[in-house]
Amino acid sequence: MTAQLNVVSAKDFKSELKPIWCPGCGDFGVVQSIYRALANIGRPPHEIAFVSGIGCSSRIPGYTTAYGFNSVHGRSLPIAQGIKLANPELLVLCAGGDGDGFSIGAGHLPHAIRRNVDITYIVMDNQVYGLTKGQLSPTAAKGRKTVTSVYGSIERPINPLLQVLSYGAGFVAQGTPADMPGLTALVEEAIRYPGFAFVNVQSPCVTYGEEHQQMKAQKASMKSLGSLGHDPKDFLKALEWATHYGVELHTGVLYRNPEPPATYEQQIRERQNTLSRDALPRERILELFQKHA
Amino acid sequence: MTAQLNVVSAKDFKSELKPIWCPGCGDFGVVQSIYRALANIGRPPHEIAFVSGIGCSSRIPGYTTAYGFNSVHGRSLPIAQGIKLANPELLVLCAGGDGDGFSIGAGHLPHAIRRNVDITYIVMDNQVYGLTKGQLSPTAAKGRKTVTSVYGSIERPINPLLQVLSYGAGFVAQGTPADMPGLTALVEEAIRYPGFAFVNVQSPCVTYGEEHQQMKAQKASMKSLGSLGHDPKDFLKALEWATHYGVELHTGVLYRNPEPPATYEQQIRERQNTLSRDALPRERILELFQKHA
Amino acid sequence: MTADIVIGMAGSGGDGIVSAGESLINAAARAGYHALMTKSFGPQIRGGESSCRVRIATTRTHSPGGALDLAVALNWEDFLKFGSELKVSGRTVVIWDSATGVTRETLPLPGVKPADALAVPLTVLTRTAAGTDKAKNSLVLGLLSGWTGIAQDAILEGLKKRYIKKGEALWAANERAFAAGFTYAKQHPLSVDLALEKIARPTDAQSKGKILTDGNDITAAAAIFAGCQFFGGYPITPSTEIMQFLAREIWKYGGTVLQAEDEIAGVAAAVGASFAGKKAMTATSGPGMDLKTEVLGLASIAELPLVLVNVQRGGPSTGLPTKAEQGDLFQACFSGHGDVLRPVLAPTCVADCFDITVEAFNIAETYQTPVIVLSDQEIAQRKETVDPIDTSRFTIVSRQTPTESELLDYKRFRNTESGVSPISCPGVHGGAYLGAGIEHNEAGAPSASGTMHTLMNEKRFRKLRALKQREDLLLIEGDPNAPIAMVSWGSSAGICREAVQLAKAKGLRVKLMIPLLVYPIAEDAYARFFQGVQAGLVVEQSFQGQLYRILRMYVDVPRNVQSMCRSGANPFQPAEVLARLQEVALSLQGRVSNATPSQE
Amino acid sequence: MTADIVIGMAGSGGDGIVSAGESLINAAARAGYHALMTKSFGPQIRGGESSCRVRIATTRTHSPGGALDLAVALNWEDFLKFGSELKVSGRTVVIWDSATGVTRETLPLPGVKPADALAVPLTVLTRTAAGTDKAKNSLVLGLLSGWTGIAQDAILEGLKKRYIKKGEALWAANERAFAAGFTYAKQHPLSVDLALEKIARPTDAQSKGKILTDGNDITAAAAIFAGCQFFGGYPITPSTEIMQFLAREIWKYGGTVLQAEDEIAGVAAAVGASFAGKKAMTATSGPGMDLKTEVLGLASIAELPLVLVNVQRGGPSTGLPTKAEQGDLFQACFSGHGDVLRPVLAPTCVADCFDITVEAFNIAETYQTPVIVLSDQEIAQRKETVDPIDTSRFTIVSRQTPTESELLDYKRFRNTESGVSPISCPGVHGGAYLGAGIEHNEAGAPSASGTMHTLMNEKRFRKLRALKQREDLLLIEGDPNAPIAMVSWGSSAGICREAVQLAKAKGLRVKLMIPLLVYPIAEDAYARFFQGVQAGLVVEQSFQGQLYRILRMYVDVPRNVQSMCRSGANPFQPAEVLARLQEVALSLQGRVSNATPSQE
Ligand SMILES: Cc1ncc(C[n+]2csc(CCOP(=O)(O)OP(=O)(O)O)c2C)c(N)n1
Ligand SMILES: Cc1ncc(C[n+]2csc(CCOP(=O)(O)OP(=O)(O)O)c2C)c(N)n1
Ligand code: SF4
Ligand code: SF4
Ligand SMILES: [Mg+2]
Ligand SMILES: [Mg+2]
Repeated sequence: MTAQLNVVSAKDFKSELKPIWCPGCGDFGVVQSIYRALANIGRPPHEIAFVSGIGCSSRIPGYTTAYGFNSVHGRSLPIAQGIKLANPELLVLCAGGDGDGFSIGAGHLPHAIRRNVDITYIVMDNQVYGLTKGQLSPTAAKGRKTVTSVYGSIERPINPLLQVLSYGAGFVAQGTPADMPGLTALVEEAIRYPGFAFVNVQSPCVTYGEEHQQMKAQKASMKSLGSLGHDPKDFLKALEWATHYGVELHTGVLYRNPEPPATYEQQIRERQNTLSRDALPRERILELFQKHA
Repeated sequence: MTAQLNVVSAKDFKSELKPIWCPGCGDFGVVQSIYRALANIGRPPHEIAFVSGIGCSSRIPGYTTAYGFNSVHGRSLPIAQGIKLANPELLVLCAGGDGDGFSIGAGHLPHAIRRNVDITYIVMDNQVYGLTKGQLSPTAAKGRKTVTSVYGSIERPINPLLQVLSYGAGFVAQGTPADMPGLTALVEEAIRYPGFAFVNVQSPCVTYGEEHQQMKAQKASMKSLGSLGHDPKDFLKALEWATHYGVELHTGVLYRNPEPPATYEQQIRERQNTLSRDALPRERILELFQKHA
Repeated sequence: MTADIVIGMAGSGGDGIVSAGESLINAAARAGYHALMTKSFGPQIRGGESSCRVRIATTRTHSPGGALDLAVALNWEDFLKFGSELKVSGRTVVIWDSATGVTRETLPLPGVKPADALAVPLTVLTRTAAGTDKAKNSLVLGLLSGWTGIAQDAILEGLKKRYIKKGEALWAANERAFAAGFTYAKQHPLSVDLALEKIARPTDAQSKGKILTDGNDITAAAAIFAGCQFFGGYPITPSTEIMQFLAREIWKYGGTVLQAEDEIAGVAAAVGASFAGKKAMTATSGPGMDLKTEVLGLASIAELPLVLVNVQRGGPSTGLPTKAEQGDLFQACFSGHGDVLRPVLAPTCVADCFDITVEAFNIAETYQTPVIVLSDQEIAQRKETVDPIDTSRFTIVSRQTPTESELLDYKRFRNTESGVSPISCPGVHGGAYLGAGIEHNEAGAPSASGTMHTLMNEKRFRKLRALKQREDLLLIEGDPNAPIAMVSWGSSAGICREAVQLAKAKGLRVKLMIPLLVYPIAEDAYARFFQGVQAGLVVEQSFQGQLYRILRMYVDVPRNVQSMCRSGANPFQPAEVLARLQEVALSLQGRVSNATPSQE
Repeated sequence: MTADIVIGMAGSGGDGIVSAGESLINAAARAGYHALMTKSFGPQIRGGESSCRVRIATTRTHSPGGALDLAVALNWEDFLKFGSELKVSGRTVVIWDSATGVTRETLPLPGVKPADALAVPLTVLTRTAAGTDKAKNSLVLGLLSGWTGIAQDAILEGLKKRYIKKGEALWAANERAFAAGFTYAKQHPLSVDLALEKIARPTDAQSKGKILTDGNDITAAAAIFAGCQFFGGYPITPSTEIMQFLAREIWKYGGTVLQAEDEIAGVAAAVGASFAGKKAMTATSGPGMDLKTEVLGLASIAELPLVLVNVQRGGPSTGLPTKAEQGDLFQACFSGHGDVLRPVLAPTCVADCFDITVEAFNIAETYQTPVIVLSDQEIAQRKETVDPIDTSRFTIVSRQTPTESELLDYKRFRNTESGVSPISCPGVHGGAYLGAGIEHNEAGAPSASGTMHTLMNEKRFRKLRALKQREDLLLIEGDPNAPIAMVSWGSSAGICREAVQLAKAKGLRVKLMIPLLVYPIAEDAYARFFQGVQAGLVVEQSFQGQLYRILRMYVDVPRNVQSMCRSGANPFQPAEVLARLQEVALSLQGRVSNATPSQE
């Protein structure tokens, strides 16, 4: 953390790898918002670990100059937790798609949240499986026709906002690249929140998405929670707003815990400090068994 | 489904396998409540499929005369869905522990619920891993000391009631073997509910549980939601009551969707009926490719 | 004149090169040729480079072939990205758009002198003829038709069908582009004769039952034919088309497709459906197979029929998701903890996918076991003409259920002589039992006894002994007394088949074993096959030569039978295999005496 | 007098039979004997049957031994449930509670005539002496001490430590029970002399560093010693104690234990920690290994160091969760799709667990690869005296990081000669790279090129070549020129060690190879080992004889070297192995000429 590294600009976060997203994909905006938010935060790229799973959206770490880990489908959160717990000094970002996070990775989300590891998790929610060419995703509306729901989906979509609230996330927000300043601010705020933070991004898939999910439609319909008078400290109200997911597009901070509890890694640090006092040196660890003999 | 089989009593559901639960384990009460509820329902044992994962609680199907499937840890719900979709005529029960359902199986729960397959899912929530001898479970209170949380747990427990509500379950209840008539009624009502139904049972582990989790303590502290004036039609209110999980022991029906939507299997049946009309005979299926050639 | 031509084309996403390939094979198929096409794309979902390889021949071929006869580069940057997939050699005629600025002298093909090279003003011609750039692929089709003589009318029929829906004007433009290409070709004959031998256009009666499809689609169709009623799965390249086909069709047969939340749930639901008495299936690729491992073991010990298709792609991990490799054989045979045996079948071409899938269901149901079908990206996604399949030659097998008298004292895991115990399912009165992942006694009650465990392991393994006698699942081709032997499986087997033909033409005596049942290893059949063999090759597309190693586990493979293997995304070509066979033959010279038993 | 005694005891949960066993080995260890104890329980969590097997000897032993010398049945129903785990033979002295009503004539041991059989009024004696039934185990200890002469004072010391905490009265009752047992034994001498040879009680200096512990605990301690800073895992029998130990201790060393939501998350978090530059580990048993497969492949291709302990239990599926089996070797070597190579190490006893775990971390860090440690329930949960381990003889290795100059043009996967590329981690300026499961070029950028894939496969496999030269990980014992050879691994190896000693005593020339590095197979070392070998056995506890099969993949195993294998929960006994060796020797008679090279 040398001083000269502390002055960073958005372009310092852009890597040489050329994005292979479809022209117009919402994810271009998301990565832009991340460049900008990181520049505002000011940590140099090498102090950042950026983990993803698999999907179009999960390519995102490769387009940044941070340490990236484009892992396997659905496992970004456990990997990110391992990184953060191994080195709490790092700024750890985690990102991926709606399939990656809410379908195959669905079991990890409640646990990452209840542990309250200080990670920012950004989901590019496009209501479809982009990378595998257009199958039904868990956030796709009922009735939606895709190659795997040829006659229309017969299952209700999940509600990611309501879910993460029920898991106890300290920071929950929703944004869209249709509002770049708004999205950038949310990402920045999420990173600054001391604890697990979740940002659901309505990031349109121009290739497999439907008309009403595209940027233009979003611009016309989105309403910021701020303008609706929502107080992000109000948990029960946040639950209520969250039930609108899939019906109306609300952007902004749904919930921010006004008294962020200690993070997992803070509690660990404390425990390590306390207990290290009476540790045997490593090379004498076997003496632990001597009292039994 | 011959007529003479339709008259069944609780003892018809008790198998010859002797339970190997610890004397006093709450699960004895749970299996009793299931015998009785099933007797009230009146379906014969061989029309019932009872699926579980692995855990003390997951031994339960073996103690019934139904077709049992004591599968692998955490996978009872997908297996149960496969059974129900393969044969919607069956009455399908699913049961297991808090570890089985909310930890390793956590990713399946939101999806079973959003599909709304008509399954009754009973979790014996004892806030501990019984079978593996006392490790921390995802519903264990913060600070709880176990063999894997020697200095006290530093993670917040999950809230299963709030979770399943956020997943959109049509029937959500909580019971305890400390109130056998109440539990039996809940199980029966859950089975009768046409759609996915969830019953969280506070089933004490006498061997690894704490004092305040035992039957006696429960009897002293439990309050029925009915007596508190809760209307199970009120979803937002149900969310609020659910936030009390882990603080107070509320029993009864938290939420019952007053207008149960069509189940997954009903929608499938409809689709099958519509589409089968223009099916080629199986042996001529390859003709589908002829139009391409 | 040629009886067999391989054409490779590449361009950008918008160039429609793949659809040109489709038109070509459709037309060739309709004209009675054997046609086969593979496609390949860059990593982009849209707008990246795309290519196809089309092989058309007067008789049945078994692989996408070797170096190209005709290469068409809409632009060189895209073409070159496909490397060995579009191999140019000294026998190739190379065509490219002169608008790329590349000349015969600046051809970016270092070390290769093509048979002929011709810059064609593709863009200009298209614009002139069609008034739009969008018809470039039709122009290319015209060129190809002009040079090769492939059924001009059949191509036009196909194009018309495609474009007329989108309007008369578009169709007219494409028709003009095609004509312009055709004329250009006639005016610019090549120095190499690429004219395809003419065959009589089949009558409607003759082409009845002949189809053109790919491995994934026909696999799915076979599942329906075999009586599959439940599919549980999760999308993954290159297997997803199986689920997509079933998601359109299975409902018509009273079946269900569940797009599960992950691969574990997919296979678990299929196991549930099987427990409920229905024929069930899942399909995935490598990473999904990893995740299904635990539940696969459950199906083995609970003795539940289940068909699992693994469409292999390059590994390990995410690996090379769109490329073929045969690297999952170890996994298919040995993944999962504890002792288990499960049959592994592998198709070698699109047509095989049908037979093998039906066979997989039959074996699964007969022996109450999971069965793995190891397909790979190459077979699964290649389109190929398939000769009529007479479905009446198949017997469809369903699991053995208990008789009424057996139900009087029903033991689910009765230790029968064959190892197979009649299986009941929920709904059957008297047949209730406890299915479980835990070891059990004959009645299904949990048991931790070593004696019971031994008994049950023996029972489970005994069930599959009979399979090793299924010689119909072990194809042997070539000269039965040849001193040189090859073994090959899956997509590599087709290449070896052609290599055997090439070898024969060169006077080399070679035989080839193609196990459609790859595992368990049929020791006796291999022992007989290797009798008198002096040397040979086990040919496959994996870094470790996995089949070669597995053969050694159970069979005394003659020492001079060696592994010919390499990593995926780089399939062997028949000529390469031939070259190795020639080396092998050379090394044997003087040593070969007819049918001398080997020392191994 | 005997130098080696095996005592088996069984009773109900409340009888405290296991705690009696613990007292016994603690005392024996303190008295300077080699002591070893295995426990076994019924499926109940509480109140079911429980048993233990204690072996005490004047010198180092390597296994729990064979048939019992002394059997103690608090009741017969419970005793008999343990079957072959508490084997009674013609050399066994059998003791039981006369309160069971069983007499010498009605002994429920069909087909066995014990050396001596004695009904002892255990319950009555205990009540009389102690005034409570609860001290029955102390009475049994008194009996044992009386008959075998095992350190009376050391046992009493231990009992006092245990009971005095719970009150003077309880301690006094137990002391009286012990005395009553002791007296009874003296008054009722056995017809077989079970007196253990006396050895000098070690001085404090002599016993310094000598410990008594089990395989799981020492594995966890070794991880801390090796520098492990992160453990991610999920409870599963019989591996959970590793996590439990670390959950107590690792914090003291700045490390973290994450009890993950499942095994996938456990290993994924460990992979994350390794990516972040820390030494990381996970531990599980078979079903958990299945689930970890996919992420294991990720660690291989991303070249991340990782140690994975699999404490094997009976499989497949849930199988026999509390019983040992060596059925997960196929899985360890071959699970996961695509071509991967990862070292597999296996301890043969409790002491080995330390060395092997340290070695596993060193190999993982040196070669940037996941390493699997295959322990099993028998080793993991048996308590054994371990001679002092001089930790200064270990070199602790950490991964090679890039130098400053390497960071100027850093390529994470640089194709070096050794295959190992310096690895950076987040926080290092200039070292940022993209880790991935996808195939990549040297810089880490995704690549689907077959050429790059080949290069990277070669690089990854090349890394581990050197390992096959690690002869220190291939133990060879016995007569180096013996015509009869055995290979054995893991817990079976200890049994074979003892069989070799038995064979030697019978004049049989036998040698034994114990691979601590089980995979990759060191072809050359085995070739040398099998030179001149006429016949032999590969001994292991799995239905399929998995090591035997894997050896054949890579080594020309002499034809008469056969697989001696059987399903788990039923370990071999040294005498059984000896018997097979004698058969082998017999079959060779007349054929054996010294060191004639085999025909294979
Ligand atoms: C274990 C596993 N299963 C399936 C896949 C195939 N796969 C890759 S990405 C993906 C889903 C993509 O959807 P999403 O996560 O929403 O990301 P998007 O492409 O829409 O951004 C799937 C199914 C895989 N790579 N690994
Ligand atoms: C894949 C897998 N992981 C871990 C285990 C070990 N295991 C069996 S049951 C269990 C948890 C038991 O807790 P819970 O589900 O709450 O059930 P309980 O015993 O408390 O009723 C665990 C970790 C297993 N059998 N399989
Ligand atoms: S397919 Fe959709 S999500 Fe993927 S890159 Fe294209 S637009 Fe974006
Ligand atoms: S350990 Fe606990 S949950 Fe398991 S049987 Fe005993 S009391 Fe019940
Ligand atoms: Mg998506
Ligand atoms: Mg529990």
